[in-house]
Amino acid sequence: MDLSYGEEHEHFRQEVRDFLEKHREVAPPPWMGGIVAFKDEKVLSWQKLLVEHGYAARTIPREYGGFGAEPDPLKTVMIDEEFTRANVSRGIGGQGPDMLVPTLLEHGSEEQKRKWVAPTIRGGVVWCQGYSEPEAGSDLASLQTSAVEDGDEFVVNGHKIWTTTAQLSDMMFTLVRTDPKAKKHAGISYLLIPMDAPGIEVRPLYTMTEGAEFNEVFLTDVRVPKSNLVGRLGEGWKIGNTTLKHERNMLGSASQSTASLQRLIELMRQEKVNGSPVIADPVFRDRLTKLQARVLAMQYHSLRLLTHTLRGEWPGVAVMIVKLIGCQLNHDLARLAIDALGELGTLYKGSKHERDGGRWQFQYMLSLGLIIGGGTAQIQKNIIAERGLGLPREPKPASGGER
Amino acid sequence: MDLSYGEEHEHFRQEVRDFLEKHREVAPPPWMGGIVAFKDEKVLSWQKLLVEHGYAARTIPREYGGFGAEPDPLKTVMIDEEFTRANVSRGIGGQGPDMLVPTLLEHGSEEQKRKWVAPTIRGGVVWCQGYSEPEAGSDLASLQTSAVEDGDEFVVNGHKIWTTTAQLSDMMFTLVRTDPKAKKHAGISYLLIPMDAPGIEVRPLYTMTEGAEFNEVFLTDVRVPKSNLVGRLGEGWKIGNTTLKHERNMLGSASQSTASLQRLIELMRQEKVNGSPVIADPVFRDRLTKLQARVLAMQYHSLRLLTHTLRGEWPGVAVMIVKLIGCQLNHDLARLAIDALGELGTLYKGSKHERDGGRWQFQYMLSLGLIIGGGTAQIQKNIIAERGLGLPREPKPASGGER
Amino acid sequence: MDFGLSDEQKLLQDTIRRYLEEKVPTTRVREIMQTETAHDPQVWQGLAELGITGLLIPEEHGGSGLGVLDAALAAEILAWGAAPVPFLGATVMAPSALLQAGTPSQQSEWLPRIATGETCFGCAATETFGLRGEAGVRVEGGRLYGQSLFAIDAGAADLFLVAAGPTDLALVPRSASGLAVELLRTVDRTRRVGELAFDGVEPAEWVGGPGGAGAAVERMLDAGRAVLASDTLGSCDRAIQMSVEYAMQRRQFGRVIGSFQAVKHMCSEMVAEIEPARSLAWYAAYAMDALPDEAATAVALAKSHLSDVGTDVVRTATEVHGGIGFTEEFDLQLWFKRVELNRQLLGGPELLRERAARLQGWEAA
Amino acid sequence: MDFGLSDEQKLLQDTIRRYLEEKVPTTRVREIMQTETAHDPQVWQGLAELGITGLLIPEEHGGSGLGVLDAALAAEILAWGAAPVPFLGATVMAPSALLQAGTPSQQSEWLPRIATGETCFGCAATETFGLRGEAGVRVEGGRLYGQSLFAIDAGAADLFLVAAGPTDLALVPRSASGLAVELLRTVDRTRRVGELAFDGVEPAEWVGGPGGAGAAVERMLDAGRAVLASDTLGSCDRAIQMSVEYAMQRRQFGRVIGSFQAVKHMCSEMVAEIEPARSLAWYAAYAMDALPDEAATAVALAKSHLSDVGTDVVRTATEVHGGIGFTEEFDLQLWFKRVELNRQLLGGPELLRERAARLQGWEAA
Repeated sequence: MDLSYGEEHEHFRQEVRDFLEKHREVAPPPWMGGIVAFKDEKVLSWQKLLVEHGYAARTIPREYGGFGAEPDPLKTVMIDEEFTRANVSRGIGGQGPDMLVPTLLEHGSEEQKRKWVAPTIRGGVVWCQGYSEPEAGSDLASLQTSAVEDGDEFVVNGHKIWTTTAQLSDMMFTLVRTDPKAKKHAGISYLLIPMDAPGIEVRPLYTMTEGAEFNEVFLTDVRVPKSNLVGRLGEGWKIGNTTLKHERNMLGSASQSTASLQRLIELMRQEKVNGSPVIADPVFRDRLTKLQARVLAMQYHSLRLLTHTLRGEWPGVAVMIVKLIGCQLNHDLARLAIDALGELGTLYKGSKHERDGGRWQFQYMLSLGLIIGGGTAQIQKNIIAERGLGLPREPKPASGGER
Repeated sequence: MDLSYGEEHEHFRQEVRDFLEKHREVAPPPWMGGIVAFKDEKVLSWQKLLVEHGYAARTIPREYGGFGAEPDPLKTVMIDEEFTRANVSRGIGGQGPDMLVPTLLEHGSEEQKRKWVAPTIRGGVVWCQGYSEPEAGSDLASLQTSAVEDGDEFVVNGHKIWTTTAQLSDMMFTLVRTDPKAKKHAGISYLLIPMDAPGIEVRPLYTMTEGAEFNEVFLTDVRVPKSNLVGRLGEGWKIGNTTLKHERNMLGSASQSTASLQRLIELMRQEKVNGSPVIADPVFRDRLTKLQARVLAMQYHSLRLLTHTLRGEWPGVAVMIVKLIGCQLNHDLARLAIDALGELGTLYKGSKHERDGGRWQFQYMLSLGLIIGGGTAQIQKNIIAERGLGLPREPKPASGGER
Repeated sequence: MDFGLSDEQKLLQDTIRRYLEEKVPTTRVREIMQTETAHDPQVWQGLAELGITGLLIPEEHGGSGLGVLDAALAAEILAWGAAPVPFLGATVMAPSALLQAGTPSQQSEWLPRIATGETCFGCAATETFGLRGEAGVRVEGGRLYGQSLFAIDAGAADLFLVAAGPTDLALVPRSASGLAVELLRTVDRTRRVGELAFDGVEPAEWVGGPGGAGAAVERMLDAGRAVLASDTLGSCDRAIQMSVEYAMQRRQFGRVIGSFQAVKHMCSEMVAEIEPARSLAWYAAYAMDALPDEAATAVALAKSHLSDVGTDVVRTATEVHGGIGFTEEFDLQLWFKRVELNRQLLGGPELLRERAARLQGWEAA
Repeated sequence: MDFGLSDEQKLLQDTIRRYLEEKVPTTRVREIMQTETAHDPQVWQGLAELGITGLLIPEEHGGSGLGVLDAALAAEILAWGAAPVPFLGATVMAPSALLQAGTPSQQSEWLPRIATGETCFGCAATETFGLRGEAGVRVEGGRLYGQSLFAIDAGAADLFLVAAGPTDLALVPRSASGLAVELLRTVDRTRRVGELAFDGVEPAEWVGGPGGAGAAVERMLDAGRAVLASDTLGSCDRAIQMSVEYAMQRRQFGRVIGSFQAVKHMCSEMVAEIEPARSLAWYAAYAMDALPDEAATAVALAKSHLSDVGTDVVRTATEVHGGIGFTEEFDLQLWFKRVELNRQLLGGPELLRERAARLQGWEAA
């Protein structure tokens, strides 16, 4: 064990710092964690600069518009660390660069890669993900949105939900049912759908946070060229799972918890009840210290996972638990912050006396949404037990609806 | 709502107090909560006195040796309360009087009632319960102990486990498989087995507490007269469930938690760390107060359940949660006591400096055993969901071992 | 010995439930909660006609002369319906204070108006137990200065009872000169709390005369806490009911989700937590009138416990529902947020547990 | 950057595991733990031959000169085997103190003997952080009076390091005149703690001379805490391993119980708790040598966190096993009890969290 970085990497870190020092004034503000791109001139030129220096699209081959570096997870982490420390935008991210691009690189045709990768990583094409449906949540494979072949096109009908950034996107990568007679998983295909196609309607989906972090997408007789099929007919389930595998590097969640903890400590030092700071209350302090241990555990855990990656080892169950624990931790951090604030913790949406812009109530609710979303905690636990520990799947029911 | 008792009942309470005042010097010590009977002259004569006054076997008909009173749950509670307050033995209890007797009264033949009820409630015959088997725990109905008809007798072979007081018992009421070809639940019968029959071996079963609160009972070609069959062949599952229904009035558990909490409060007042009592530590005090709320909730909950009984109403799900919550509560009370004692809390089995005779470690472990025993917490939750809330049973597996 | 609801109490609950189902379904709740004050005088008048506003008012003053338990039982059902009504301040806290310490003439003046629903009181006493930041109310030359936060039911209130000290309870009309009322926006939109800023406000009256409020502030707060515990109870009842219904109807993986052990266990855990908590909530409210020695401790324990159970229950209910439970459109979030506000109002769990410990002399040990 | 075990560290763990599997299976553990001292010199000598007793001793004194992390990794596996050995006191705490503050001659005298396993130190310092009852050690005229409880590894010890004050660390032979050693019986029978009663005991030496122990007491305690955290980690690993194996083999209701969602989720929850906790335990032990500024806080947080996780894990593991997990005959209870003792030794979770808060200046706020 050695938590120092070698000379080459410390040199690289200095390069990143120098870059940030030199260029930070042209960076866009680091809103929304830098993962969602709007078509803003400043954002687009910043992204161009990042790709040129290898701080974005670092390992994407040059022929598809990337920087073409060899994978070096440690450098990736350093870039993340230095940008976070400097509070500078990480450039364009989100479901296009983070999920679709790796999927296309693995499963797309040469033509598809040439057509989509470069504009996606440069911010010219913004993507959203069309997987979930109202009746296909935990049980994603029961999705019903249909794509029927008609000449050179598919005709798509259905209803997608939990679609982030749909209202801003040019394209949506989707799972659709192309063969209603095939077995559940076998009838699914992976299709790229232009969001400006006639028959698409996007409706914002308001959540308990009172914000619309998601959308619903209604598709009525939407015509999509067959060249937008990724992989072959019926391969969608396999390809879709690749996409999920590439879901945003979960190492990020530890740094989010760490930042959240830091802010919470400050808050508890500043806020006073009956004249003394909340942190001076032993009961609240004990809760804080408990959470600190859990946050540190996740922080060091992410170093451990990074080490596995650096060594080319599969970390096994150690990586499968990250989402489950991370979301719960963010939820619990918010709970303590709200309780430490007492009545003040209930204030929201710009109320007078609101603290930290209501972020704690927002985090409390949103983290619950994330516990539920992308596979509820229950589904996560099934996966950990079955794929991580090798416990057997539940026996299929003797009768009933397995389609 | 009215927590006062009416005049008749206050009069009755006074009678109980007078009785206790007058007779307490002839009572045996109130060991083991008064629920297990040894054949001690003092115990037997005390039990006789209790039955004569209606403080034991109160509602058992006179023709079977009981006191023959009309059921009055409030008086029963008052007797409990006053005996507990006076710390006087409640007389003979345990699985004979509390479980077998009500079962016989419901399902036994006239001859069986006349033969067994009176000696059981007087302490002449001590019973143990032979239900669980090593391979039939949560899944009790998969039990394998066989009873094969042979003339006027059954020949019993098998292995029972978790049998409390087997080493002290004259008789065991059991569930045995009389028809191996019938469906799982239908092949079971309810049989009374003399413990002195040849072929019975009792071995103490030591648990993590280092005590032997349970036994294993091995049965090898044990011959039992057919007159000891309760109900008909194949009715055992139904009758056995009656017995379980009569399992010791769970109202008792709240008073156990209350007593435990009282002792814990005293302990935290007395024990000092670094010169100040543990109760002066805000963090421990907060944990204590949290538990106090839960104990009071269970205490008032038992009043609510009693009221349902008094009114002749079925309390529904409110009664089904008692074991689940009660065992957990006793476990958590012990946890706090141990933590409050710190290193002293780890002392056990007569060690120097041990506090309260090691009761907290004992309670911590035993309550875990009770969470597991008699239907694990998981089985309890299934039952609450299915019978209490009406959620559907799990679908049967498509293939595999349903016998 | 009878630890259960009387037929009258059950009728009271049924009456309110029926009224809400008919007149204030959640579609209506959502309209009212979007208004500035979250108060609809018509809804309130309807409840007054059912006698709800006069529950605690003695019959001689036009009420039904019932106790805190009855008010708590009413609050259960009001919460069950997510009713946007100023029940806590106007119907429970204010009459509790006036009955405890009001002069006979104050009682004759105000209690009948409370009973008819004609007058709504808000109550401001946060600073007596949980002073935050720069808030705080002081009296100089008989006038009020400073600030009180989280005044209960500030949206609907025509008048306020303002605790200016342990035995000083001022009665201040909303229109009083020097008083500025600003409504605060909390996560729960079904009820409004507010900031009261006093710049030399002359109270219309002092409850019981100046310095004459005695134990009225404590009584007012404890009655409020008992009722908030029951409000959370009723919210949990609704959340659990919705969860069980949803679990029986929603299908995934070819079966209703209620047949999955994980979902069953979540439902069982919610019920196992809420049922003993219900008994504690009832007991605490009952103690407010019947067992004065135990009441304050029981109420502190009940409210803190119900808050913790409530937080667990509404979270678990949301998990049972999955995505739909997280949407604004689905009603479950109304109760999620109501429980969240209840948790902090009139003292959060830690503060109230410390109060219970102090009342039992544990601190001094 | 490398946050993982080296090949040497993995080899160390494998070596110990193989030794225990061959020489100290749980049947042997049970024999040793029934003896008065729970100490088998042969087992200890076997570990000494593998170099385990000299892990922390510099090479010049005959050890392997490794760090607290290596000792913690060894402790993981010793705990995994429920090994009844005085590793904590003799191999970790005593050398940590001697290395920190021992004079050169003390180091040359004692460290080689520790490395060979010839000498076992016990360590008595409970009263410096968690004084209970009438215990307490004082120095008068250079002699020790009073009582120290929960002296670590008192069964095997030939000598004791006794903290008589913040900078006074006495070296006392077990045979010293005026010293009475009484072994205490805890729930965990695999290790022995003891009461030391001093009636005018003259220490053989003072570590670093009288008043010269400097930060050695703190270092000794923190090294012990780091290793106890890892002991709990190893115990949990074993309990989880047993649970998963049992869940795959035990059948009820016609299926292996591991196919039930409730059992799966219990197993997943144990793993989800222990994996990040493992990273924290490693970090804290690593910090003891590499990051002195962070070490004390990290260790306090690691031990308190592992204690809480450990309590959950061994309880859940018992539940997964059902009845058999509750029996004495089945081995699971060995780890249940080991975790239980670890939780309290050298400071329980609350005490250590308060220490962590104090070290970060949160108390003074």
